[in-house]
Amino acid sequence: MESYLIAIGTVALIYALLAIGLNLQYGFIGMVNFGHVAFFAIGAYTSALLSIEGVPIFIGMLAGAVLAALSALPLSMLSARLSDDYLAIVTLGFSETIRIVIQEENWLTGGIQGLPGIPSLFSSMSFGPTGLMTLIAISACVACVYYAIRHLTRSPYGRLIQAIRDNEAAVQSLGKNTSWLKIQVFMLGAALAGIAGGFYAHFMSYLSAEQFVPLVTFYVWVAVIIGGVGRMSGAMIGSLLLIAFLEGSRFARDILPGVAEVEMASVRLGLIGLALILCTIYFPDGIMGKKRT
Amino acid sequence: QASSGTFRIGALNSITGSGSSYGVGMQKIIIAMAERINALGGAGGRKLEVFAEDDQTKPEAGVLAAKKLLDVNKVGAILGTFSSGVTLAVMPLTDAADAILMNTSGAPSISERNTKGFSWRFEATNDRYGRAFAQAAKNNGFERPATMAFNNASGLSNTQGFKEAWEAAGGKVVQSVVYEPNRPSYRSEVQKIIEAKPDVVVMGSYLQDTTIILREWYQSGYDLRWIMPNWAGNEALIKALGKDVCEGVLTVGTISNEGSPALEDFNTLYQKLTGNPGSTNSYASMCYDMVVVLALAMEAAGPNASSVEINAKIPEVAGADGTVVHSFEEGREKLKSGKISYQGASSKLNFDKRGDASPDFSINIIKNGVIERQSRVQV
Amino acid sequence: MTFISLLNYSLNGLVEGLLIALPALALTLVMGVARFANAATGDYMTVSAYGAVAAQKAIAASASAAMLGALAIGIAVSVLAGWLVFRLLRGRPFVTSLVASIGVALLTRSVLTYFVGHDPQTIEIPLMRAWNYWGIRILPTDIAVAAIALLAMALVFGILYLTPLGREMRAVADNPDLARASGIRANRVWITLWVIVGVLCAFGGVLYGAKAVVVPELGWELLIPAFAAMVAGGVGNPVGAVLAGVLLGVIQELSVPFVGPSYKIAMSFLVLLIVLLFRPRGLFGVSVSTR
Amino acid sequence: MLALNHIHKSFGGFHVLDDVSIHIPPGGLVGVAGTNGAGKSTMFAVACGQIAPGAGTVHFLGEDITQLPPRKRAMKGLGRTFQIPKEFGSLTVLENLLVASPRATGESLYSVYFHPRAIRREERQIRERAEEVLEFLNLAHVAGKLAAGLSGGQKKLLELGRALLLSPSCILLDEPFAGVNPVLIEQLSERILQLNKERNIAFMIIEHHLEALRTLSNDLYIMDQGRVIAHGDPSAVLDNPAVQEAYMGGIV
Amino acid sequence: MLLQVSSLTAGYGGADIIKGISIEVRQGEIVTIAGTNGAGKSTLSKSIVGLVPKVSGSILLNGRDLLKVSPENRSALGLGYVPQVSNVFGSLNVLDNLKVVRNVKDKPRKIQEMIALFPPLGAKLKLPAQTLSGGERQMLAVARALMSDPTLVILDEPTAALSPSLVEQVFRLVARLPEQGVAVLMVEQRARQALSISHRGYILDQGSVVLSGTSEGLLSDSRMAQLYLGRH
Ligand SMILES: Nc1ncnc2c1ncn2[C@@H]1O[C@H](COP(=O)(O)OP(=O)(O)OP(=O)(O)O)[C@@H](O)[C@H]1O
Ligand SMILES: Nc1ncnc2c1ncn2[C@@H]1O[C@H](COP(=O)(O)OP(=O)(O)OP(=O)(O)O)[C@@H](O)[C@H]1O
Ligand SMILES: [Mg+2]
Ligand SMILES: [Mg+2]
Repeated sequence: MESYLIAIGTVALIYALLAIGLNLQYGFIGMVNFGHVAFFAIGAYTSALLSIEGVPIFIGMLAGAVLAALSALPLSMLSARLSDDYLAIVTLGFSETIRIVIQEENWLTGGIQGLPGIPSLFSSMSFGPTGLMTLIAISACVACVYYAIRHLTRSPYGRLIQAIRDNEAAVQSLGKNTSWLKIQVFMLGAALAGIAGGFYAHFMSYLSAEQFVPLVTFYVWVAVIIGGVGRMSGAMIGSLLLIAFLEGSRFARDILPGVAEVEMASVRLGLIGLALILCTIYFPDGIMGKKRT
Repeated sequence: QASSGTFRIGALNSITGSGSSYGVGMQKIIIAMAERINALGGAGGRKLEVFAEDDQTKPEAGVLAAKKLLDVNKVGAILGTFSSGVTLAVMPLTDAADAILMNTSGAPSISERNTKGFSWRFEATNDRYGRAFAQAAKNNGFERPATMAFNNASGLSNTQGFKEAWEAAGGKVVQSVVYEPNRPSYRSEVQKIIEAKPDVVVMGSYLQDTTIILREWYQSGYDLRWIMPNWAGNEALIKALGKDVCEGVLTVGTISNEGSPALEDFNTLYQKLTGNPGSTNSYASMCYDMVVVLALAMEAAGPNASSVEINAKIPEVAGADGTVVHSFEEGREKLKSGKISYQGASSKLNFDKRGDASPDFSINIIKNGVIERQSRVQV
Repeated sequence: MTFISLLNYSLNGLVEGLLIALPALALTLVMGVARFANAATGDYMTVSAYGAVAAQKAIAASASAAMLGALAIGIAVSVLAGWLVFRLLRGRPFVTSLVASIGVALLTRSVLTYFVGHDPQTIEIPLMRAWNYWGIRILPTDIAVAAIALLAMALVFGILYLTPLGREMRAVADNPDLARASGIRANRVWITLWVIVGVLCAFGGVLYGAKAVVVPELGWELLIPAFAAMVAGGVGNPVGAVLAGVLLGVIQELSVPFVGPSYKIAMSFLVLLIVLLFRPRGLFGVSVSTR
Repeated sequence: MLALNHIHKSFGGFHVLDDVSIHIPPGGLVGVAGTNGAGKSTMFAVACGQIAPGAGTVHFLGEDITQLPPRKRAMKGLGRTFQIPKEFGSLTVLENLLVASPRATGESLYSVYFHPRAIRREERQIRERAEEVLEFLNLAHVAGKLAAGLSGGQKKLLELGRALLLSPSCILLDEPFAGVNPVLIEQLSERILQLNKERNIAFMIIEHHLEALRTLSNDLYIMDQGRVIAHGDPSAVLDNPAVQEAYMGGIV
Repeated sequence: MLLQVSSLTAGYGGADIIKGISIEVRQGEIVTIAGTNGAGKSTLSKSIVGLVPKVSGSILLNGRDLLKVSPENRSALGLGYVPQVSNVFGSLNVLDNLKVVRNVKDKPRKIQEMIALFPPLGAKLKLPAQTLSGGERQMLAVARALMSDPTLVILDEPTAALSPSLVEQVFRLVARLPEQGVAVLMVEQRARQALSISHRGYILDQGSVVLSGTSEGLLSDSRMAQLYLGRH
């Protein structure tokens, strides 16, 4: 049981990292990123490939974050020209393209066969269970990121990016470089997704293109929105709830004895759907509520 | 790990996602077979308790489900992983937990990674499929084959295996198209194939996409023959498309162990559980065998054996040598007097050193809506 | 690569584009009136397709039976979800309703698979050989598909731009409060919207199901291309959605001989990107002035 | 200081600006009035870069800024308000003003983490100024309220407040007094005059309040149908019969 | 009594914005509401139309309790409304903005009438309303409210952003409305001008009526003028 909980906790924290990044992009500066999974994938594959080549995992993960951020650069430059829905589709397209590239470019990514045998964090250490150590490492990372980003959002910088979300033209006419700020924030969010990808790769030990479908992006959105847009704690709570739902519904069978095993998959899906609907209806501002009134 | 009265097993199947058309039947069979073993008094003095999970045909979901099965439900064996991605991702977990993993995946790399010997593959590897395809093409006198593959590990390696075998024999493949899943139409893909003027197309495909592709092709009016795996070219395909479209389609499959009582038994059971003939889901027959093999190994290992001990007995109950048996009851009897060789519904099994079953293949042809055996090959 | 074969590829693209245009139209209408991207659109199509299968089994294996079944189910599900869920979310931010619509999508699919399972089903249509004109292959069924798709779209345009109800829909979309103060009954407008969405999805579901096979993920997979068409055409612009759907379809299929079927999806996004670079508000979007 | 030279702009064949030339001398107070739809707001948008002119040039401080984006113009000291207020709805009223304040360090990612003390110091100063402006605009009692929940008039005041904080050398005000209580208008006018005198800030003000224009401007342009139809000393211009005919419908 | 609002309390979820206001409008009367910014004038008018989430007290129109009538049905009871902000359907063209109004008897004639009233609109019938200038929007909004021949029209700052000649025109138009059987409740910052054509007026401050009476009375109260009306 413990190691299952550890696994779920790890996945939840990976999603928390993703959600913090997306929340920064959407909740604070208002950029609609529907391709978050692309940066996740870039981080995952970079770190995995480097570590397979023998590069220390820590460096690999860092490289993954940097590469994810760099790949976000051209997209965010575009976003100076595009508004919400349009940026949404461009990022979505980007993530699908990345997925297809991963799938097609055998020589690099193992293509459709996937990339097995990725070393896990701390696998070379002789003490302590790997799973627990991974959980501790990612917890520490999430805590650092959480406080660093919270500090940012509470600074004048954070105020400014929220003003951009409310009305970009007005901020421009105040003489602020909104495009540059958007680029910064977008890259920062992508870097966080890249780090999440690194943790994911070493946790799963196997990567394939089918793990990076748009559904992952949707899940992160769900986490952000259920938790509360523009709230730091919202991203955290949202991810924990999301994973609790996705995984917790596995146990629904124990309370629903009359349901056949194959019908259970349907019931699970339905429970998740129902939860999403009820959450959005009854918690208009997310579980964590509004920031202020 | 296993409490004395029961042995816990996980049925990890693709209930949703692209494998769902097989996974549902596979899971039903596992559950039904476990019940049957229990009704017979259990195996090795223990009842089987099944925990069913859905891997959504996705590695990530598969890993989480497997972790739940291993850590929460404390299962000693996971049965029925289907997609190679899931099997490859779950394997390190079962290895770490000393749990048995029985799969129906085709990727050759599974054998290489099976270092601890806990993984058992009931399906032929993809490259063997490819060789069987090549045999079918040669037997029927085709000269200009083209390939079409569903873009996943299984689809690609099947056609890749074909290509290698065909070219090794000096032939040439005139066109290779890889197509994406879940498209409304594959007309452009079919057109690309047709423009190369092949006489036969070798498919690495599933039922769903094959239905669409054959319909597109038929309507185009171009004269062409097809070779495809039997999980795509089966009764369901004929039902969906009608016999005109399917006329002359060649299908290749591992030989279910026909004539064997196990297969007959499976067919009746499957028909009863799902309403469809057993031949529409050869993976389900593999799952049928998984439960029997596991139960026999438990029987052989004796009461309260650990999963490691049970695992060690698998070659002794389903290896190449020993008294041939066709069912759990029979096996349980014969075990008392030495080694047995369970010959299953899906194949004779006869696991090799790397844990792979090596079934024979049959080449079939669809004539007037009926699937007929053309020949039987060993590759 | 001959001209004829390019023409054939374009024809394939045209038909695929028209199929995408139906859900794209439904998406863009909801986007225009209710201001969110309805992720359940695809699943409305899926249940409609199953409705068609059921009707064929229950009534007769004819096209009209299929259509009838699809319409009944499609409209029912769309209106029900609109009334029970989206009505309560009016005025909420774009993404909140989007998440709720993902919930609706999952719930719909779960109820569906609970009762009908995961096996692929087929909608029975007579198979016909293609007409061949100098190597240009035209499928009679494709002509039917195109005709029905165009008919459905014409219907929507008629309602939207030629009837008072359409005007009211656009008014509610624009400014709900002012609409209420002008005596426009929002509920009526909303139900109309969901009926139209249901009709479009029903048509889409049947045509798609007849061309491909009916599986629980049928519509969900169409969501992204439909979304792309909606955006490329200029969000909330029905004409744009249809034209962009067709354009993307044609480009996608035309790129098959050059980049292969895998990268063709990426190709259509590339084109989308180029469109948006030169027309940041989509092909037919209008820009709003700054005052 | 700010000069628009022979600006043309049309939307789909409809001439909104037709050879408009307007000049603001340093420290000047220029009023702009004119019929509704004459193109006044469009002229502002051209001056500040939100809309590119069809023809003509914009010069600021002797430099051609026609091609510069809005942000760069603002950085050079050209501030504006919008006719329809563009408040930052999810920020409080006070924060709206804090965002508007020009600052050195607080908006750089680097210094957020590495110069927290400098930011705090800067923040204190800015806040003082912002609170003073709020007091003056009668908004102090709603300082902590989200700007989205302000009344129409309050939003206009907030818009003005942001421009006042900018400390630019030239501010363009688009109907700052529309919907503002008359008593407040008088106070605001005084403040603008004071800023103009003490800090030598140049103003261009679009207004329909003729009394306000009389007191506020020393140079008045009247626009009609995309053209400047009169220009000069406010009283003289307003007494011009052509202006009265076009703009005031014969009444004063 | 045409409109009778008694001890109305209203707000947006937080603290009450309007605290127990009572006002009335008689048949054929023009009533002006003036007051400082943020006093609650718009909130009062929105409550009557039904666009404020939290309302208590009573609002009677021709004796019918409006709080029991949904907002969309209030226009059928003879209520017209011009909001202070976003007062047109920006994405609809000018003509559709007029056509979309419900409860209009003879639409084509009424539209002709409105165009005659506001000639600048006539030239822009096919343009989306969001491209109109501030003043043109204001005209369109008033025209839209008058389409349904209301018995009471509520105008929230109808002359803000209008040029002097149009201000004059609007006031003249308003002054004539009672002859056509339309009573007017008007929020105005140009309070002196507004009161000069009104019968009565109310002055609001911080959610309460601080002064009310006939126009003449209010205009001659010099202290109030100092505080609320300004010099002009
Ligand atoms: N994008 C556009 N397309 C078409 N016409 C436009 C567009 N933007 C503005 N116009 C037209 O340009 C004219 C001038 O508008 P502008 O807002 O500059 O007027 P204004 O002088 O500020 O009027 P007001 O005093 O009423 O605010 C208006 O008639 C308007 O209809
Ligand atoms: N949507 C809203 N949510 C929360 N508070 C609001 C909202 N709208 C207005 N308020 C608050 O209610 C008070 C009264 O606003 P209202 O709009 O009624 O003022 P007003 O008298 O019309 O002012 P003005 O003359 O500036 O238009 C203000 O303090 C304002 O901040
Ligand atoms: Mg203007
Ligand atoms: Mg107001």
